[in-house]
Amino acid sequence: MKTQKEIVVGIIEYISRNLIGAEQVLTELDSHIGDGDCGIGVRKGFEAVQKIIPELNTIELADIFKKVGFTLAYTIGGTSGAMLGTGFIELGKGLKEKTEPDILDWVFAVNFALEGIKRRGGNTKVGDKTMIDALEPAVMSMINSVDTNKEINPVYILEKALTSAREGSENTVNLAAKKGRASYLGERSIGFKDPGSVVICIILESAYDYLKKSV
Amino acid sequence: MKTQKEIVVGIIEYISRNLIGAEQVLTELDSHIGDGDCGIGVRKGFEAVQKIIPELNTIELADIFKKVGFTLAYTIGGTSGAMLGTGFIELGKGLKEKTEPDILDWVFAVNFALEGIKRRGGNTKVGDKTMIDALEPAVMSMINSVDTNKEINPVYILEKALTSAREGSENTVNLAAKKGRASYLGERSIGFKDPGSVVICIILESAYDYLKKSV
Amino acid sequence: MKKIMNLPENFVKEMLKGLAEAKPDTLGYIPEKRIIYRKDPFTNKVALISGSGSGHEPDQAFYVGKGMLDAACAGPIFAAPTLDSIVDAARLIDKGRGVLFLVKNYTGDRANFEMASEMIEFEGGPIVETAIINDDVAVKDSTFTAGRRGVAGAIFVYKIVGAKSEEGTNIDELKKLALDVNANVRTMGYALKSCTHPEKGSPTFELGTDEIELGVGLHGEPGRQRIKTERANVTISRLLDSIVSDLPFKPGCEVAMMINGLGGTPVSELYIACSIAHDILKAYGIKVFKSYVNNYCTSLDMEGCSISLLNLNEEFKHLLLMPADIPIRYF
Amino acid sequence: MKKIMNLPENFVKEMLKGLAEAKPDTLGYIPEKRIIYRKDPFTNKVALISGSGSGHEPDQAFYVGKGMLDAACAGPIFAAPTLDSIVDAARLIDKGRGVLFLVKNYTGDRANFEMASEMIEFEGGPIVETAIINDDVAVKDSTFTAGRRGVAGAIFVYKIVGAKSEEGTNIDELKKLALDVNANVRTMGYALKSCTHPEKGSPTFELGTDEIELGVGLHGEPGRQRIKTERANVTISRLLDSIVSDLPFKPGCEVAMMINGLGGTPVSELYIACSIAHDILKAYGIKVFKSYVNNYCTSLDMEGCSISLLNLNEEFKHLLLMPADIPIRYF
Ligand SMILES: Nc1ncnc2c1ncn2[C@@H]1O[C@H](COP(=O)(O)OP(=O)(O)O)[C@@H](O)[C@H]1O
Ligand SMILES: Nc1ncnc2c1ncn2[C@@H]1O[C@H](COP(=O)(O)OP(=O)(O)O)[C@@H](O)[C@H]1O
Ligand SMILES: [Mg+2]
Ligand SMILES: [Mg+2]
Ligand SMILES: [Mg+2]
Ligand SMILES: [Mg+2]
Repeated sequence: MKTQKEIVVGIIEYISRNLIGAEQVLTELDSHIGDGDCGIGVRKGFEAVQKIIPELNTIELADIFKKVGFTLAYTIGGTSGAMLGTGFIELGKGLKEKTEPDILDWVFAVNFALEGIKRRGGNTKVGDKTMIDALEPAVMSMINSVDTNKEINPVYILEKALTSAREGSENTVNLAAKKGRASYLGERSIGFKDPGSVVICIILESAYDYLKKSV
Repeated sequence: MKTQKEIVVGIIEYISRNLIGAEQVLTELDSHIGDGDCGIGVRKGFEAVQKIIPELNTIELADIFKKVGFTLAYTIGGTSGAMLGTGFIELGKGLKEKTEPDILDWVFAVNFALEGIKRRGGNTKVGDKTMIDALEPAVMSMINSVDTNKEINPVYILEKALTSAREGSENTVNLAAKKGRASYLGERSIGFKDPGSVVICIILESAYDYLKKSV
Repeated sequence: MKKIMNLPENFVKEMLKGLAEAKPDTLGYIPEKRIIYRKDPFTNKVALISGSGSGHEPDQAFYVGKGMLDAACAGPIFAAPTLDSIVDAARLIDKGRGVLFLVKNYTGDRANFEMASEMIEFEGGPIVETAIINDDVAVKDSTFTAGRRGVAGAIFVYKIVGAKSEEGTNIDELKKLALDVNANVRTMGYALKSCTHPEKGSPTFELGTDEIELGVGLHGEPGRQRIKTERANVTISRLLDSIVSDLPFKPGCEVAMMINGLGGTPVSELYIACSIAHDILKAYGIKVFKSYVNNYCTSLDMEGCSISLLNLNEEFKHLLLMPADIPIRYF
Repeated sequence: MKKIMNLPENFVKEMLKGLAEAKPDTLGYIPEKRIIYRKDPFTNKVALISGSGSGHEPDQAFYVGKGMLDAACAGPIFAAPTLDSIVDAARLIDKGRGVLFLVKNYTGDRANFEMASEMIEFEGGPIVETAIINDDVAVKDSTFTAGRRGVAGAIFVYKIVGAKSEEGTNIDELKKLALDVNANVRTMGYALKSCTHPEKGSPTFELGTDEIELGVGLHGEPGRQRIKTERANVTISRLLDSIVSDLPFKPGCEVAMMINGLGGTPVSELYIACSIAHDILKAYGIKVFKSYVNNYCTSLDMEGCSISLLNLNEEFKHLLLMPADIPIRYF
């Protein structure tokens, strides 16, 4: 059986491959309500992550996330560079020094990442038409799974979280943006899906796919 | 019988009235191949001349022309201000101190004015599509009248000169401008009559009309 | 789209190279990080860094020099600079007295500067403080909740804080001064024609031949209102009314006025705006201490202008008049 | 046509009013004669006057100040100043050392300055000399016989002769110096988009969306050639080839380079041109002593740029670096 570190690096490889493949989709979404660079930036960021995969295998679990986060923030630029970078770094911080976190530790860390991004975005809220519209429902679903349902199977937890994220992402279509560059379009941003929310869905989907295969 | 000074002032009054009346014609011609200000400028200039008519009656013959010339140059601006101003000033200079010039003196002075304008324009030549295309044939005709034909009747001399000026002015239609603002249009200036050449025709016509009536 | 450029993706790199080559003695340039910095070995001074997306030139790489900024981080066109650019610039330019970030209020810019600060703190780098600039009154009545945008008023912040920093003032006082300038400056602009992003190739927004956009943003964001063209008298009045009532600027007060071209408007028209603004301010009883009329903070080739008023005190006046040895100049 | 203006016929008057109001301490303004002049009581100095049609701002009223011009006569847009404006300016500004007219080579400008000189001489006014500037290499092969036009190279003439005049140099030497600068400067430009005369209301010429005009004139006069758009690398090469081969500028020589915006082009693009020009001149073995990149001599809102090279000697270098206290500046 794989160690948690091996699984995490495997998930990061999946995420990288899938987000690089999504360049065109993201860029097209960002051209409607942003400046059309979301796909380019994300691709550049995860190409840089692919290059450090060997190094990731040699460091501590929490540092893997921090390292990925800084790499993204160094290479993407713009808003998504800061947001995704912050997310990974805070996730690393949220794991504290734990080398074998349990499911509650993981959900705590993911929630810590969510709070970090919201803070970084200037107190982003659900309904602002950003990646938070996908991420917050997903994290709420995870909390609900472990808290109320006492669910401990990560594949199930992720599957439900992914469903919530996708719903949240779809909902952004009907929203007028209140944060980020799309907010300058005001009402004219209605009718288009937020690209950052799609990034979140792809990240969760990649994690789910990988886990389903490996456990 | 009128003195030469009285006749000159009378002619200047005629010229002023007729050129002020030609504002629209001149402006329209200048809009085709220039910047459309020729009529405005010329009107302003001769309105100023009308104001100094009383003063003109009190000064020497040569100074009348100089005074008119400076007034034009002060008020018209642009190229025609300098050219017409120069023409009148040089005419005054060409009369030297003569108070009762004979017909040869007059033709000498008009030729002096022609040379002054050509010099001022940067050695303007016939064919450059400027007022010189009307003025030079007119002056040549005058020289020819007094020189070869020994004609001494100023009305006859002016009538022939006016015919030459009108022919020259008509000819500018088929020319590409080589001097002045219209030259920047190059070949595109072909097909339009030069406004400055029309000014020359109106000046000669006014002199002819006045003389015919008064002698 | 026609522009003086080679490949659109090299727009920013080639522009900064041109700047560095125009001022080889005074400016350093790190192409991979898009950093322009002061090369002279200044000491005993807090370092000032600004950064944002490119496309607002001369803001801000062209304000790097003694008496103004010490380094500038340029992002891609209209996109925040990357984290590493900011971190490297801070490390490079710090002289032991700390680094003050002067940041215009945009999500991406704030987020990247914030991360850079955390990262520098985490790694035990220089002391870092940040002052956020948000002078655009156009955003007030909108539903946007990213807050007021930072626009041309930022240049007054750079100038005043830059002059003060040369006196050896400490970082906390400089930050206070920056926020004080920001609190006293208000800006509003209008566009006659949209800008065209070189990589996009088509105008960011479309204005009819008889329309203007009031309160437009520096990236072509929509403004308060789209109206029919009118005499400049009327439009400049609208801008000044919004500005004056916002602070508010009171009769008898003294201001510095900036008439800022948005990139595609010639100085002749900016001076017409200047003439009109002088008349209007006189009617308000507001005294213009000094007028700044030029392209200070642009939006690529956008046509139009913004007006900024800075409510003055004696210190602001003194610092505005200090020399600034910046690369954007005539002689 | 959209412009920041009120009535088109008041364009020049309001612009000059704005200038005078922006610099009330240093500039005088005579509205009826469209004269801008230095108000400080300078002495023992030949006075320098330039003048031409308006629409080329900051040329030339915006160059009036210690170290550059002493007065400027503005004509209507694209039309020579009137005789009385020139005569009055000369009388007003003369300090007993004479007045040097610096005139760009256009029929109307030359004629009016020439008449003014004659008139002043006739009336026993100040000593007057004139230096004609004709730096535009584009006109060489054309059929126009008014001769080469005077364009942005004029600004180098004002700057160098202006600095020298502050040393108390006499009028003959200053005229010689002006002609010497003129003999060593060459300029060529290109347009991406025509200008629009405010009183005319429509573009002076029409360029296709994929066309540029090489060697365009400052009033929108046709240039050498209309060609398809291409990378700036190629176009800047064309300009520099024409310029370098014309003087000719020899390998090893040292130049001042001016990248001059034509009014509607943002500085970012001008600095891209600067970067390209540096590379090309390096290949020629020509050393750039100093780069001047900005809007120096424009054509209303025309898009495009011109490049001027000035072949330097030690005196030119020294005088270029002297300060000039002119109203067009940033701080
Ligand atoms: N305040 C914010 N909080 C969280 N995410 C945000 C915020 N503002 C924007 N985003 C996300 O950033 C995405 C755009 O990223 P990117 O294209 O890099 O931004 P930009 O080009 O505007 O700098 C948006 O789709 C949105 O999901
Ligand atoms: N070099 C020249 N010599 C003589 N006349 C000239 C010359 N250049 C232009 N003109 C005359 O000037 C007239 C235009 O006058 P005006 O409209 O005042 O000029 P602009 O507006 O170009 O300054 C032309 O019609 C032409 O006859
Ligand atoms: Mg984007
Ligand atoms: Mg005309
Ligand atoms: Mg972006
Ligand atoms: Mg004219």
